[in-house]
Amino acid sequence: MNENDIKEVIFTILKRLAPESDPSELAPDENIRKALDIDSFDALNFFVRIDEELGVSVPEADYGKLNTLTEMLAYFSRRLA
Amino acid sequence: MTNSDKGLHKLTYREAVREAIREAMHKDERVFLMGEDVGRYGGCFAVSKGLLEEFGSERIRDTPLSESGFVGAGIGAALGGMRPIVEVMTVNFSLLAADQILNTAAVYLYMSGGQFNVPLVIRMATGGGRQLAAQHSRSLEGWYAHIPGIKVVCPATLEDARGMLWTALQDPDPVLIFENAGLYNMEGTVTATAGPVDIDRARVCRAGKDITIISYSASLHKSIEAAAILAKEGIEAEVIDLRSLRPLDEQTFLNSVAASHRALIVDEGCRSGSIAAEIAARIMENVFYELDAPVARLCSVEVPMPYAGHLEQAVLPQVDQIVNLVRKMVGADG
Amino acid sequence: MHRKESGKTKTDMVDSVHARHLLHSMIRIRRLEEKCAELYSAMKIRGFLHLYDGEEAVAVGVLEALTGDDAVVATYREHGHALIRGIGMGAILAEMYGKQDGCSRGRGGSMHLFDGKARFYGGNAIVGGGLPMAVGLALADKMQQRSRVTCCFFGDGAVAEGEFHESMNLAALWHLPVLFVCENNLYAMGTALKYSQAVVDLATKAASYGVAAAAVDGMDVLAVEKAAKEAAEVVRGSGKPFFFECRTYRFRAHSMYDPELYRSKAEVEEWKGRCPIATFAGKMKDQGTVGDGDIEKIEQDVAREIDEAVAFAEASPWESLEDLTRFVYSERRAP
Amino acid sequence: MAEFCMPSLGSDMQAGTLIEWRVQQGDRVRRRDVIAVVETDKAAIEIEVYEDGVIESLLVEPGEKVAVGTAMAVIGTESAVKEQAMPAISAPGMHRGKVSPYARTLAAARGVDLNMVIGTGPEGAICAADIEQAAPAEPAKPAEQPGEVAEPTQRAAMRRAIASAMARSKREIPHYYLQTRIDMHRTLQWLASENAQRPIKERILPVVPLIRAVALALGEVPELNGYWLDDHHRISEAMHIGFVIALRQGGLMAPAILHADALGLDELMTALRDLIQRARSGGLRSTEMTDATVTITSLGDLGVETVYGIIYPPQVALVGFGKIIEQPWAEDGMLGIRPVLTATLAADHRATDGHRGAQFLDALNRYLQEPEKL
Repeated sequence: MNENDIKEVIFTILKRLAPESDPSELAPDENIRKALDIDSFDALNFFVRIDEELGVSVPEADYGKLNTLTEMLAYFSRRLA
Repeated sequence: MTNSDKGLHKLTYREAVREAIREAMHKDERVFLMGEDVGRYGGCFAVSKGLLEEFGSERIRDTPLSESGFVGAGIGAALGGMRPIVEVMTVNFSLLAADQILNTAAVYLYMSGGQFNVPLVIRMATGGGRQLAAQHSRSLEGWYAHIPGIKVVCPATLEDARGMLWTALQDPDPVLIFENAGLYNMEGTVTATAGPVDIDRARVCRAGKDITIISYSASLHKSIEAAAILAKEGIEAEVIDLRSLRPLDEQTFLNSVAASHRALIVDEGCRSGSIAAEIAARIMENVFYELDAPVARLCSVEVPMPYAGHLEQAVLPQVDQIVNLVRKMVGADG
Repeated sequence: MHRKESGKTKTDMVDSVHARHLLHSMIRIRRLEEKCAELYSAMKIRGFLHLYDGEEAVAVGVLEALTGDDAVVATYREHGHALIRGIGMGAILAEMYGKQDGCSRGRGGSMHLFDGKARFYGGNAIVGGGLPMAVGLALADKMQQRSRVTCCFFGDGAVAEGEFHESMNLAALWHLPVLFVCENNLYAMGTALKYSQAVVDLATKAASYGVAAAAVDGMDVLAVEKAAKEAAEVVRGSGKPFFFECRTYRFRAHSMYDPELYRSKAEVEEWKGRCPIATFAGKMKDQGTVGDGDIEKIEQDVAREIDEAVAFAEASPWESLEDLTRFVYSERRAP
Repeated sequence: MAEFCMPSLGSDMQAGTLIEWRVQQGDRVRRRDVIAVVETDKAAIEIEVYEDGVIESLLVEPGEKVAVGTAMAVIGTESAVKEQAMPAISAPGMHRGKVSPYARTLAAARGVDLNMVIGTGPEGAICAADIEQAAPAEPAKPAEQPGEVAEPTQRAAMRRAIASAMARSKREIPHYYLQTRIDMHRTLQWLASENAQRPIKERILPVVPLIRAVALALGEVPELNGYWLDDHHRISEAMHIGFVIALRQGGLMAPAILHADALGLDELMTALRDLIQRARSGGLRSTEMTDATVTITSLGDLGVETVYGIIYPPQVALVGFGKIIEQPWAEDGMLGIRPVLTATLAADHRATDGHRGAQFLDALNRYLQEPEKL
């Protein structure tokens, strides 16, 4: 799974959480939660879906490290490697 | 009297009624006028002044003081093919003929299964305001309007004073025309061609969106005056002249109230069991959910009419009362 | 101003056909009233029911004096007048039943029988209420130069009403052709004349209005007929009113629910002895003008007429409720 | 025999559009069964029935908009005794003040709660102008079709409903506000270790122990759990905690976690997750819309430190939570850094006084210092 595939999964999940948004327009270093107005429930749901789609279980302690697209791609790529 | 080539001519309400009688007498030989002092005296209110000379004593017929007798004779004459105009001096005296009006004129067509209609016109003066005290100041038109079988019309304007009589004479059934005596001296202009008008429709005299003032006869003019004052304060009152109390053209006032959401009825009759009560009830029945304020009535204070001028004026609905009431109803009373 | 006591004059001889006609007319009224009483008890007829038994000679005699053009204004005790004036017995009974074929389409009942073609202006149930109307009908005739008589029936009770006096005055003042027929049966409901009138000789009241008057024995049909014809001739000839008093008596109570506390049985029996039908029939038989066979045939004819009238009333439909409000106002403009 | 009527799902609801029946004539229903779905200004709501019985007839067709209180179905019941759900919030028709008929008509058409309108007419009557003030007429719009309510319209309606409720609250309820700072390190530590052992799906969000602590604290100060109705303070035995959920398209809802005091942390988390999902997708149940006895609003996700809430009438208290922020914290004469939560209480002074409010916040703090007991 390359970065584009990961990005696709992330976008799909985000789109479901924030249907009115267009995640593809996110800047790489934009704070996603703020940009898409995602609250802690959505965030939890996001990680649940990530777990389901990518098989990556993100520990709670890592939540704070995953604020931007860049951070996420790096993190998931590493975890999937 | 007329100056028909001018298009408009100036006259009083009294003259308008007189012209209407003259025209009817000329147009239809069956028409005649009878009543107390209509001939030699010229009419108690001088309405028929000069008509005796013009039409003679057969058709301008002085009667003895026998209200029941000559009103009943009018019924008989109508049944016999004539078109009588019976003048009862005032509505107060009509009570002496109430049996004939209510128990005969109003019921004969129905009681005979449709065989005997009574094409009779009864004119009478009504209303207070002239310091004539309790026995000469009643406003019983609403009371007569209670009775099915007769029609009750109340000309408030010169046009109606001029035009309602002929229409009433064309009606196959008894029509009571109430002329508020306070209006006889009212001056104005009507067109030279002024003629018959309908007698079963109300009229919107003044358009307005904030409240509907429903009135007739002399009270109509007070309502219009009040509406002018209110307009200066930004309150637009719609003023309706009922014109006919029976049949009551409810559609006109219901439509208006449905649009303005408020209704005030100004009626010189006493409040209890009045035509104002009837109108209020019909508003409740038909446009209740459109009301933005309780229906209000301004009627006469329920006392026999007093003589003293200040007391009498306190009995009758007045312009400032209408203004204040409307202000309160539209929430503009500060 | 002249006054006659026609009732006291010797009855003129009448021919057999006319005698049978008068007898037939009176018997029609009597048997109809008897049938009405029966139907009332059977609850076919409701409301107030005022019967005319005993007074038949008045309606029959007076109406003989009128032509078809003349007008009749009557009271609430008017079955006989309506019948003799030409309204069918079926239409009269149907009206009392409250049926659609009633002469007032079920809107009038016993007290309010009407017929336009017969110029029968009704059973008027306000005592005295019909008198001003009669004055007006005569006024219309006069103003339209028609030589017609308006005949107005009323009882002795009406004489106490203001409308009687206003009407007498107006008719006299304006010279109007009204034949005022006072059916004086001595009681205004339950109040004897002597308790309601300071002057019980009613015909004298006419004098104060300058109205010609006559009084007649209302139990004698020939006397009534003769005097009525004379009175009608005066009205027709002069164009002025006439007051015609018929002294009579009703055999039954004022209306169906009347215990008759105000008069003695003896008095009623005494008057019944003067029954206008029996008296006239007897007199005619004595004279040989009519025979028992004639009377029997009349009774049979009348019985058949009544049977047919009852059947007609029974069969007539009820006025539709949808038509309840018809005739409060006219359905057409007046010509 | 009982009538199933269009329920009042909130004091701001005047009418609802039936979207679908979940039952047919002849179906047997049990109390609490969902038998219909109704579109309101706020959302599509599943409507429960309060009788056991058989559906005898359905009186309203899907697509019909009917006023609150309109009979929608007839239910044949064995007992004629009609059990009513707790009338959580007075129905709109219950307004006792003077209201002109036209104002009522307008209010119903525009979804205005008369309880929240000040009358300026004669004798303080609510008249049309007052409704206009509360909810100005909108430009003419095509008739609404059920299920495809125009978004802007619905959002506007919800905005008006919120406006109406909040205006009434600010007008009628004498709020008092108390604020306290709570050291959250024990709870967060405990939660972190709990969550670390859990699969991601079973993790508990920090707001859940907060809700749990509120429920427990309210158990000590029950006066804050209930209503102010008809000039009376009514303490509710049941505890249904309304939780404010912001909707992505704007607006908010505060559906209730029913019987929250009976739920443990896991159950609370499940309930909350479910509630939020249904609030956002439609499918809230009627009792959830009506029955909240107290409300919690948490705005911490946005970094807000302190929330000064407005009570949702006729409730008498609202608890607000801000963001948990690391702050210097002195304890036992030592200065340290702690995650600190600012908790506020907005309470109706008619129902309680500051003393009781303070006791509540104190209890709340106490529970959050012993997370293992939550």
